[in-house]
Amino acid sequence: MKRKVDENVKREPFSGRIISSTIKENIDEKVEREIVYSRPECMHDLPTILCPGCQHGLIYRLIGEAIDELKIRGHCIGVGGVGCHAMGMGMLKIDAIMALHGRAPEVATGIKRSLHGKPIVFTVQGDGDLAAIGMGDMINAVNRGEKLTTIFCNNAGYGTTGGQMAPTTLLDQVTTTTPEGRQPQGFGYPIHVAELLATMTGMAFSARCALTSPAQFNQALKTVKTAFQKQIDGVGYSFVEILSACPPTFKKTPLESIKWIMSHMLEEYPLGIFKDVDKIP
Amino acid sequence: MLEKRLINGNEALGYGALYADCRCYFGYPITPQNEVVEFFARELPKVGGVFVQTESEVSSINMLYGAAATGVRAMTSSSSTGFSLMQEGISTLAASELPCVIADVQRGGPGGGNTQTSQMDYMQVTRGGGNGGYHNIVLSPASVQETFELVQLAFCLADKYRHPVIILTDAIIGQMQEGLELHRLDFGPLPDKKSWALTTVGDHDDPGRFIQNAPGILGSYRDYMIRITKKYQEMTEKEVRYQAGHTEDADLIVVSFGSSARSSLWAYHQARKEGLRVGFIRPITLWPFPTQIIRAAAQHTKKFVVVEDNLGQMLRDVQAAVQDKAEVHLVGIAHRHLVTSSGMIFPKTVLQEVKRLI
Amino acid sequence: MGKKLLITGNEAVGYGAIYAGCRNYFGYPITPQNEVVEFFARELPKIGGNFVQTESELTSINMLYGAVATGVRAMTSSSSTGFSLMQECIAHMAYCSLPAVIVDVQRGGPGAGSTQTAQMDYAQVTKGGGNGDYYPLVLAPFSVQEIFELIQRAFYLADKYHHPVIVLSDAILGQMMENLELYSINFGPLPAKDWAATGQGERKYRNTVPNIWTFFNNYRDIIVNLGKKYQEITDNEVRFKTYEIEDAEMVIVAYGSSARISLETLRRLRPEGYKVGLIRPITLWPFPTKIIRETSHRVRNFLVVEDSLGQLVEDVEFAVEGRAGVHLLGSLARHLPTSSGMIFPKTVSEEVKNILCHK
Amino acid sequence: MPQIDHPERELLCGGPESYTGLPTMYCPGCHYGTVARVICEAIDELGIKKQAIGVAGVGCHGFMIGTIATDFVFALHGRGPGVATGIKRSQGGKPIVFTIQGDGDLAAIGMGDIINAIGRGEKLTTIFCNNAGYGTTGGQMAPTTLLEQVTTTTPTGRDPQVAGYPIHVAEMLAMLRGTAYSARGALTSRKNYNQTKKFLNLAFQKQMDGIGYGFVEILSACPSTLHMPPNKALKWVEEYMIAEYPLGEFKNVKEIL
Repeated sequence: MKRKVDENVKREPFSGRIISSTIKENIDEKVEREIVYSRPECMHDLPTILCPGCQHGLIYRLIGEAIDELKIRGHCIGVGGVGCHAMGMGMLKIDAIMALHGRAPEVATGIKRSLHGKPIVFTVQGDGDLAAIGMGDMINAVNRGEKLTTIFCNNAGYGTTGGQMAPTTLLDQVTTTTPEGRQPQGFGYPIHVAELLATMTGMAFSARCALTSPAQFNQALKTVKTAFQKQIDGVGYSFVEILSACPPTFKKTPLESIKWIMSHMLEEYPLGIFKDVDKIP
Repeated sequence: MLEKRLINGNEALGYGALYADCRCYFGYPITPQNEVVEFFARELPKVGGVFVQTESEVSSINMLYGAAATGVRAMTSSSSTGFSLMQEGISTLAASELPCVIADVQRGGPGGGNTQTSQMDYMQVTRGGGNGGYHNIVLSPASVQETFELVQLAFCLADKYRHPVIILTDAIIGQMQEGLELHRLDFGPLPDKKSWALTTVGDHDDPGRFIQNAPGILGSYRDYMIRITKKYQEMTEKEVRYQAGHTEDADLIVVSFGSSARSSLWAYHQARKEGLRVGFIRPITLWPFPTQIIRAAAQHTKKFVVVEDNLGQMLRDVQAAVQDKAEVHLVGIAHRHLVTSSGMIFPKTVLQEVKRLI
Repeated sequence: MGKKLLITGNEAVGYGAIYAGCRNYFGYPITPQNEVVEFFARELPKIGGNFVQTESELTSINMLYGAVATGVRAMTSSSSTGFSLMQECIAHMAYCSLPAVIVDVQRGGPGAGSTQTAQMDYAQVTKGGGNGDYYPLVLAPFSVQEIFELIQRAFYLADKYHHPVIVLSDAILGQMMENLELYSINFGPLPAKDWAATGQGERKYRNTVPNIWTFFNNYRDIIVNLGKKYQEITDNEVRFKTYEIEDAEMVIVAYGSSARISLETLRRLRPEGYKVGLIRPITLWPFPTKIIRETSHRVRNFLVVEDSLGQLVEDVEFAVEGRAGVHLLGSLARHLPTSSGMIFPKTVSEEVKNILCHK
Repeated sequence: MPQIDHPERELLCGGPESYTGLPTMYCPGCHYGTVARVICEAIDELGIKKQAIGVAGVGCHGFMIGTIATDFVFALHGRGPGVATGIKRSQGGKPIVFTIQGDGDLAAIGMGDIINAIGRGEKLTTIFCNNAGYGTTGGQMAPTTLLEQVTTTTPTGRDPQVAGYPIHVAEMLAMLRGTAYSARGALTSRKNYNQTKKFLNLAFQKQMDGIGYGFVEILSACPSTLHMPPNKALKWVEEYMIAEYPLGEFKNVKEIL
């Protein structure tokens, strides 16, 4: 393979995407190439409609890869919440349904039970959807002993509506509804959903991941796969919280947003597995 | 021989659903419809069905949304204040055009109100309590047997139009016991659900189906609106149901639904026995409303009495139907026999009013 | 002279509330009314008010219920689908006779619908979306200035009748910018709130909301009194504006943003010699049935312009009683098939000409 | 009532000051009358009757509105913490606001409401009456119903495969940062009663000191749901409920960091 590359090409850290270059790349078409990395099979060949630097596209890629690797595409039904995270549901080549704000666990329950537990049902929910309006729904779904999987996109704010405070917003973080920064007096504290749910009997698996480096992405993929596996094995509820960047809410560039996650969010929300059981007594 | 039972209206709701092959129920206890929840908790596991006691009415309606999306027959039930909580969900079911059945066993309102009977949810169910100006077919039974039959009809209509259907009963119909003859009603063939239901793509190279709760966000909003306008038009033309007696030669016509219709029916029969020219109309579908029969009757009958246990909600539909051609009077909540929430409109009160007006 | 600003309708909601002395706001972000939430988050702390971002519309409305039960002026706002979630508690506040102001900035429906404009909540707000016999007062502004003024009136009416008042705006009104002149309106004295639960303190008796004695003993009278209150409101509070209906051959009926479009149509058609008028209901409940009924005796045709599949049209038909033709120009007349479509004055003009030529 | 002339009589025990004097409306053997009494006593001991505003949820516990003589607001089902927030904040944080909620009200329909109230850092007190079932509507399953317990909606006993597990609210809320105090008491003995009163005092005190949310769960008997006579119901609470739901304090902090 011959490739002429200009020395002045600037690449984005982490992703290696070209930011600017003076000449176009010339690739010799005749040379046989091998695909080593591509779109997961269960994803449509569509562009995402998310903002630059948003990590929800990555989260869907993650889900897609997990579904492919577990070979469960034909058995999955996805439930999308309300928010930007739901926009990815159309990307997956599986049956999908949109739930009302906060109600995804119930919609998933309805689907799972009415098909007598056969399909693998997962919800993708954001922090407004799951931690605010849908907190009670989530806890009660776990408490009912449902066998579902929830992917929780925590980006410390409401991206879709223009950057308001979420229950997961960090202390002192400035949002449009906390113009002075989130103060505990009046606005309370960031909520740790993965830890909270881990205390419940019905939980089989609860973990938190981030996507700030390839290593973390791989870890997250492993975690999501484990979560699906818990549902496949019928152990109990499985839950994965994924810290993700929302540059418009953070009012930062994509790169700065990732750095901010590393410096601030990881400190408040430690990564790790909070519960992992093979059988609920 | 058909099986006969002495049973209350709430359990008849349950039997109706079982005879309509509904095998999924999601519900939350609220007086006066607890017997429905308890019926399904007891009976559904025996037939391999799914019963989930939810944590709130908001959950009930959203579980129903999930179940209906898989193409199975499913239902939920609640009572007035819980039903208010379901409005967003019902609006969504209408938006997503999913077939399901929702029963509202009315109690006193507004808001928390009380646990006794009333008929105050008329506006809420017929005008779309949720946003977006959708319409659901509303069936209003007046006896235990009819509750049983209308639930079966409701499932048929839901599947036929791919739309939620509401059964509106009340604490009196729900709690009273009557003889019930169990039999299965056959309404003929129904459209196939295979083209849209979420049942997982299986091993095929299917790109996956998508059920959208927001018709305006993807695709053509106008197509959606044209489709539902046609659907509502078709329902209005084909699905109007009512019971009528002596509307041709009446000086006065009593219009009433649900439990009030029972009081009114007695008053109507009694009045006829006494030689008074009284007619009777009982709308069975509250939406679409039997406007035509009332409008036709108003050409020669100059007095109407609406009997309903509220401040006058159906009254408005009757007024709209008569178009100033006749007087419309109300026997409403002020005519109850007691000041407490246990008050009822008695048949003799209706008869008195009828005699006074004639 | 009041201060002048160039401002969106959503922020005018905020100014209206502050000028009405409201210092408590509970809200949840939902497009297209985020500016209301953000306005209060920014402005209320400056003047010692309370802003709470809630976790859901259910909580917003119930916090409002708690706040107004203590006798203060308080409000919340939402948009269509969030507003549906509030129905139970709005009904409950009507039952408890509590003064509350709720703003609904309409978007497309049903369900989550779209985030763009529509006028599809008419039936929901005027016919009581919740259970039981209740009708909240509904005010429908059609300009930024009027939003500001009607919010102040809403607080006054709420306190006067001890009843929830809804201000029905929509995405167009909420998002567009216009001039706004700020001033507070004095509506006169109001009844004392001696029923408020503020902690017994030096009071001789304790207050419960709702009053438990009537609650247990006198349900029929509670409802009958509600009925009397509705009658009083219907008698005294109907508001509407008419435009050139005296010599009109046909009359347009429209509210909110559609009324702006209709008014523009009038301005275009009158010079061309078309005798067309406009009735703009300002209170949607109580509905100005009387003026429409009177007009129907001498006008052959009515055209209802509303961005829905036909909800206001039902009330107009009710008022007209079959004496004149009632036509609807609804959402299907939008200029685009997507949710961003709008009904343009051009379309309304064509429809008017069409009706006038075929009469 | 016949007056007995007995000059030597001495008042040894009377109703608490903040008790309205009305009879309770509860079934025989129900613990809610006692719950009302212990709340009244705690209010008296702290001397907060005049500043207190109660918020009653939907359920039998809501009838405490008739027995506790403070200002009261009825909340809709599950919405107690939201209503209390509205009251507390609109009155500039001055009144002492407490909610009384049952297990349907708090743990089912209102679970999200209480978690988010604590998440917002409210300074309120919640008294949670846990009787392992829905008494008001006739004995259905609640989220706190024990495994294998028979109710009208779990006719063969609660099976975790279809109906899930009993929820431990006091422990779960103790996990949240905004909680200043969380404890569980019972009323099965004089000792438990006194301990519960102490818990209530502390939970109110956390609100008065402006530290954070105070939460007390009180295990109580509902003979109607359990289909048992009062004495057996009480034994059942002692034997089974306390085994599932241990008594004690789960969080007690002087300051939230």
